[in-house]
Amino acid sequence: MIGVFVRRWKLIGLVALGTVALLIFLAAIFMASGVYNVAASERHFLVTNKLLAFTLQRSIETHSMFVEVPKQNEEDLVPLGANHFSSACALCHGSPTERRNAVVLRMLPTPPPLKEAATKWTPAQLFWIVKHGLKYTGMPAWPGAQRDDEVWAVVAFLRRLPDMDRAEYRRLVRAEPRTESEERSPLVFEQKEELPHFCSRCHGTASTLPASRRVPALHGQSAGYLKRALEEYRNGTRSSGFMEPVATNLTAAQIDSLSNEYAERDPIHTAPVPKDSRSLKRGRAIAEIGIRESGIPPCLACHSGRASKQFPILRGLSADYMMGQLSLWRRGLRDETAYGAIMAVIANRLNQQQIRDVTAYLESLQNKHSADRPSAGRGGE
Amino acid sequence: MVHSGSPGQKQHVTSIVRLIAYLLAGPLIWAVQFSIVYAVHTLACAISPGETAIGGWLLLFMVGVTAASVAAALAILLCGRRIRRAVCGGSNAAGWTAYDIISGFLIILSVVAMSWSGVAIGLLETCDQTQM
Amino acid sequence: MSHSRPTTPMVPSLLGLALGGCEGVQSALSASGDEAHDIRLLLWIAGAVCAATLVLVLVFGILAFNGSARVRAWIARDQLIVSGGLVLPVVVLSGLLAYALLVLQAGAARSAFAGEPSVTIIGKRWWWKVIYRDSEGREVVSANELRLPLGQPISLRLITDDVIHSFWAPKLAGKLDMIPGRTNVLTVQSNEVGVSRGQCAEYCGGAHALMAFYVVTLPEEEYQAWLAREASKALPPATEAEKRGHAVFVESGCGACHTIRGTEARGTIGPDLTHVGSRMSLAAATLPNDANSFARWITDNQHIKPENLMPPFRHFKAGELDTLANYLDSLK
Amino acid sequence: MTASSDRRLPNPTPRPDDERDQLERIWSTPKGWRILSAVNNTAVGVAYIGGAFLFFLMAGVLALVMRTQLSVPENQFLDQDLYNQIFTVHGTTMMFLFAVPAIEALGVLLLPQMLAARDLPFPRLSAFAIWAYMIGGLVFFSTIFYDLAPKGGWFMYPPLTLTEYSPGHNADFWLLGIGFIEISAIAGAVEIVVGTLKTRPPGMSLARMPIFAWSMLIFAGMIMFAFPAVILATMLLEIERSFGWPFFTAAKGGDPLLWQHLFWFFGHPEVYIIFLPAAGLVSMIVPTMARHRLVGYNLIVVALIATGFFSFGLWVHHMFTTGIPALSLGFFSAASMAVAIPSGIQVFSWIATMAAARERFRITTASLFVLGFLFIFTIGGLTGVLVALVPLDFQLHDSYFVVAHFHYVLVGGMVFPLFATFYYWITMVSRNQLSERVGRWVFWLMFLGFNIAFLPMHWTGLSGMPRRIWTYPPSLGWDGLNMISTVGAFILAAGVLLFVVDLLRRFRPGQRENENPWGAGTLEWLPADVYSTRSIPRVSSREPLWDQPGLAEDVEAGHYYLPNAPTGGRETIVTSPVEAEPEYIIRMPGNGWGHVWAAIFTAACFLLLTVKVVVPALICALLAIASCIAWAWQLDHGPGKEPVEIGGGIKLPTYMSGPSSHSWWAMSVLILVAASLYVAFAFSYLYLWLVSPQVWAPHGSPPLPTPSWAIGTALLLALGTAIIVVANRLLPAPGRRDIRGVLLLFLAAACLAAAGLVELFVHWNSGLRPTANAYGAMVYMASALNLQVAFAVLIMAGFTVARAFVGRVDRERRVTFDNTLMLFVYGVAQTLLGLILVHGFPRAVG
Repeated sequence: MIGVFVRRWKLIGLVALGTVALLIFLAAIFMASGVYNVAASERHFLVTNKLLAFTLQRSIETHSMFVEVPKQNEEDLVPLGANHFSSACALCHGSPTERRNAVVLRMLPTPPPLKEAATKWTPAQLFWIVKHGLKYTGMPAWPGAQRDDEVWAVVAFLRRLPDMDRAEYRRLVRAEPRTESEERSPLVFEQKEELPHFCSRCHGTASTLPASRRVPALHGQSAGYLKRALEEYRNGTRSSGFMEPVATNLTAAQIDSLSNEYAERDPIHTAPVPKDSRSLKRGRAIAEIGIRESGIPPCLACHSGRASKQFPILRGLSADYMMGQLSLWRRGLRDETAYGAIMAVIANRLNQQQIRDVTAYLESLQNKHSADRPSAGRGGE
Repeated sequence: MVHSGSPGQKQHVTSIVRLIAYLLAGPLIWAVQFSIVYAVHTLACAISPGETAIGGWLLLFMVGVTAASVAAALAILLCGRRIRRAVCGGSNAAGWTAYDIISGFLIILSVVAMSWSGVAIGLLETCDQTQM
Repeated sequence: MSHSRPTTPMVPSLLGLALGGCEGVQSALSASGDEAHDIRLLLWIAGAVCAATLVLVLVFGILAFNGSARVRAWIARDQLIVSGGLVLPVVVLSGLLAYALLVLQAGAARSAFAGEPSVTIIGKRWWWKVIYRDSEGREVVSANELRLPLGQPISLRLITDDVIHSFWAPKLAGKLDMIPGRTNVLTVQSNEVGVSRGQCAEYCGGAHALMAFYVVTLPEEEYQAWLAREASKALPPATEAEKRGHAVFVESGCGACHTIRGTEARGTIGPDLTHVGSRMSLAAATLPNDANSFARWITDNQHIKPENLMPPFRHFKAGELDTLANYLDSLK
Repeated sequence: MTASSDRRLPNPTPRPDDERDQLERIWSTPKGWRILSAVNNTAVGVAYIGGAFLFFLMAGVLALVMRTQLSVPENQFLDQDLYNQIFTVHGTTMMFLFAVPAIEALGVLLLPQMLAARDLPFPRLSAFAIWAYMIGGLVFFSTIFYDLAPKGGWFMYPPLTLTEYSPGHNADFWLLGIGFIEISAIAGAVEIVVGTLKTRPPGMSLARMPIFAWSMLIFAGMIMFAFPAVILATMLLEIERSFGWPFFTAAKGGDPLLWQHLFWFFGHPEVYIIFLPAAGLVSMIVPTMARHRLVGYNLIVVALIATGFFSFGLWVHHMFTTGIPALSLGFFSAASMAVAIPSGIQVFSWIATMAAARERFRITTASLFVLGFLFIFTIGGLTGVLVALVPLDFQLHDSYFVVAHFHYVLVGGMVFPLFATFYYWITMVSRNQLSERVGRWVFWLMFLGFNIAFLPMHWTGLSGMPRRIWTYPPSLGWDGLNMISTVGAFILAAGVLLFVVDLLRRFRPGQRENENPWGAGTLEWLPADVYSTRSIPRVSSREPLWDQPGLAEDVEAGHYYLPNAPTGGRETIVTSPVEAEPEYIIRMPGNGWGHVWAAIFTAACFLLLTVKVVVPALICALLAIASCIAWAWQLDHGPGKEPVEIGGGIKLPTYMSGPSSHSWWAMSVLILVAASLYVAFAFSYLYLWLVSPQVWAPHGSPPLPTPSWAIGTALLLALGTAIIVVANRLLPAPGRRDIRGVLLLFLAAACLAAAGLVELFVHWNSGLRPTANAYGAMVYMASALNLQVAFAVLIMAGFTVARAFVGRVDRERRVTFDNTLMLFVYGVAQTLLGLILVHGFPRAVG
């Protein structure tokens, strides 16, 4: 048997080559003829379906092998993921409170309901899908470049989803519409006293804390800074998969009024969290006098609210939020803007310990309006 | 150390060690003098900088060590061949061998080097910390 | 590699002219200080001795190669080696060594005469913090420039804040290192009114090449007047524009790192700016001192002196940067 | 051969025909890729010198890049960071990857030929060092291409090189690069000391050794005492970078100057380590070109020894501006003067030899390079005198004057002699000579280029230009001088390029046709093949080829010693160290792979550690040890054969243990290296105490553990020593298998290791931590060094046990046992010294 192959190798080779050439030729004819129907109304053949599903499965499995799952507090990520999900994903994938839109159901492939996604995929795989999206399916990649921290929030939510009932989901996304207008267009607000419900779902209201410790409370924040931040999100110089889509369609006037609205509010008073007092002491030193040997200036020199309105006020901000932002700077993701470039240099001089200390201290300060705070750094341990 | 091999081998080792000691007598004395003078001076100045009393004793000590070393080196130079016969054994009683020449000139060079460090001792303040 | 990046400017020739024929402004050969004088004399004498030795060797070399048979036979002896290679060097080197040690000892004697250090210079990456102690014992903080009274021995206390630096003003004296954990004292005496230049001589990483300074020697009265002015608080902003500049300074958080005495700016990370406008240069003798340089430094310092600690400030609106730069320039 | 019979040759009768074939077969170089397994000095020596020369070219290109940047003020050709990396890599490569290896390569290549030995005594050790150096060196150099190159200068002063100011791996790559050169330098020192002292031809007493052999012997001796200081320094720096033990941090009782002391205690002798062998080469070439014996041979030996010695007394002259007491400066200035005299002696010796020339001193390219060397080196030496004058150094130090000075010393003192060597000895390895016509061009381009480049730098420095700056302002009087220097650098490079072209054109590996083209008098010009000379001559003068007529023919005809291969393998004659009387036949290992793998895994281990990939690095370390064991397993042949006849009625044993054996000598050299490392450590310990006594126990640190612990540890060491005495008695008679003795040896080794561990344990329990302050770091470092020796002893003991299991250790075949025993005894001594230092000293001064 083998002998035949050996004797006839030239002939066999020619035949094989000829066959390949013929197949390529036929394929070319087929494509050029336009016979193939690309209509979404036409379902795939069963075999095509299976092949596509297999390829997709394998691709996700292979590529997610190198994803490292970070250790973090998932509890705190779930609300954040939920809110993004409800505004960006639920339309196609449905949610505990909404069914998939009829239009969506006519997509090919149809976006799957995600109720059981977490049982089908590992966290690393979910992360990879959410971050990179899927070709030819309509599943988009994550809008905020390299904001893996945000992607993990969505993953945390998806992992919770299988056990989530309607009530819990509703609670997470704070789906208690206050006015009709907000229902219609979440960003339009008519009464001056009320902040838009859409923003407060994540950033908290006058009486409630932000949905997650990774989200900054905006009440009492400097208007100049808020305006700049929204503009940066809008023009893509500050990256976030959560904020960029929201900011894209804001008009200049909306940005102005939003910023001013928040700036005029009283800050939320948080219940003091028990903290390591030594850490707070170290943090206080950094915030108030800096570390001269390492070239770290005191944070409050710029961030107390007394300097330029373009600098954010850090008092009372959640430590997790600040640590997250500092890590973005250290990863080189926030130095695109002129302001970001200033902080980038300083963030790189801080070590992990110092970051923990100083953010804890800054959080422990109660933010009041900058106007009635004559000197930096008094108050609340 | 236990060893097999030929019975004379231990002598071979000691003979080269002795020869090296003879050849290097001068530089070895220099090394000892240099180490002592430098170490003692550094130590004394670190312990009590600016102490003039110590300075006097220190000066005396360093001059003494240097002078003694020079004297020792010269002594070896003067009775070099006799010492070589004593230390290295060996024949060649008559005439200078290459080893004698090498050893002798090395002693001369060492004496020069030691004298120069004596010049430094004579010309400079002992524990002056500042530059110029 | 040389694409459109802004060129690193140095002190321009204009300032060079002001310095009076700038060649030699950093040269050990044009000494103006006591120690530099002594060393230059030592250099000329030792150099001449060495040159003579070189000529001697060359002559012997040529004779060995080209001389007559008699001369060559005379050279080819052990005696030549002993006299040329042993006796001659011992004689010559003994003389040079003694002379050099005497010069060293003379310097030590001078420094004993100078008394307690009245100026502290702290090496930083990559600039110099200079602290004067005036006659009443007050500390006057300045940077990147050393002012000296004419003809007086002054002891400089040399320390460092980070890595090893070396203080070298060639026209004044030899160099002396600044080493963590140690304090070195250098005594200098300048005998000529005028300006000279010095530079860090020990490699200190990154922008080592851009860590220079000026030494200004003034007659005694002028020096005292200058010191009194330097000790005073900053001039308050006079014009409307300067006031706006000051406001921009405060708003931008500059005070976190810089001090302007008399204002709320009390930072100690960067150089003291109280009288920055009156110095010879900016950024440790890297830029000329004018409003334009201030503006360039504030926005583009990472290109002018890479790796320095100051963040780039490029967010200013039209006009803001100019008012800030003019304000700083007005701090005479 | 009529003339020879009346001179009573050892083997006067004609030799059998097949002997030469047998020699050729035994010594043949493997073909194809298997050449990597070759160990013969002619094969690996060429690779060694080729590798070193490659690094010279690459570092030279970096120099051109730097000169281009500096040609005009405010140039933007390079940026700051790249320039800093380039000057660091240039210096490091030239010093560590070119100069020292090139000298060692010449030693490996030329020494056996000059001594008419078949090979150096440890061929695989040389090959191991070469491969480790090549791999490590290439990886180190390549870091410049991906922004990972160190940028702390070749001297790497902390604190600039501590993690705080040099984050990232860049600085670690410097430590890696130097780690390899440390390994290969120590290996080379072992090889060369034993080679020159033990494998000289019969009759070549010390006083008849060629000057190059003298200079290599002193070179190796200097390495033994200089390198340990830098080995310790790099260990301390890497440990501080990785684990934060504060040896150099002033705030915690360390001192940045400790690094400078250790580094320059190595770094200054290093200059002479490079220069002395080069001067030795010159002392070989000059007599040949003069056709006259070296005038003042003894004085040259004096000069070499004196230089080698005094060079250890000048390290502080690199630290004149650090502000140490003036009198200290005076001492070192005096010693710096003293080291100048020997150079004068050598210069006048060469001049005298030239004058003594029969007819006239011959001008060949080689002699041109020698003359160029004389001129340049004399200038370098004289400017060295200027730099050694303390007040002058205050101005000159770290300025371009110093750059000029040491290039005059190093390029003049080492590169020019090296090129002379290339032209003079090329026929040792190539069938063709280099072109003399092109050679003139090469010389004049290099000579003029060099002086144009570096002479102006004296003025540049005096005009105030500091070293290591990547840019400078215009109109300080430096512009024109720098431009001239750059032009000169390119002229110099053109000369080197021309040489490379000529080398590529003319180099044909193989043996020369004209055996002695220059009419030289030393043994390397005897007819030779892969096995070196056919027979090993008895010499009776310093220039045997001039003084013993017919020597070449008799050697080639096999009339002298060992014309054949009586043991059937590679071998050479071992002679006594002073008078060079034959003692025994050393049987040397042939080609193999064990050392190659050991080199590869050692390199891989260091590399992985550098980038902090720990587990694979440890695996590589284990594989490296395994490869070493596999390689060592084939050694220690045992007595096996009867004494063999080498001619002249001399019968020599083919196996030797004890103080005559080459392995005993090698082990002694290694122990001296370890001892000087520990002395350097003791110096560091005392030095840091002197600087910061306030952190020492009992005042600044937890009190010392009670003395009973130290006494207990000492008793443990005594127990180990007692055990080993018994072990020695229990070795079986030849031919019998008894492992009781070696098991006791292992037990003794375990005692040594346990003593080290106990030390660690008690200090940890007392609350002392190595990161707390410099004292803690030093205490733990003492244990680390002791455990390092204990670890080596344990591995060697395990190896001995394994060999005893298969019956390869007994009362006669005992080299493995003896080596372990020697290192054990040393380990006990070192640990005891450590106990005195750590437990005794603080009590004595506290």
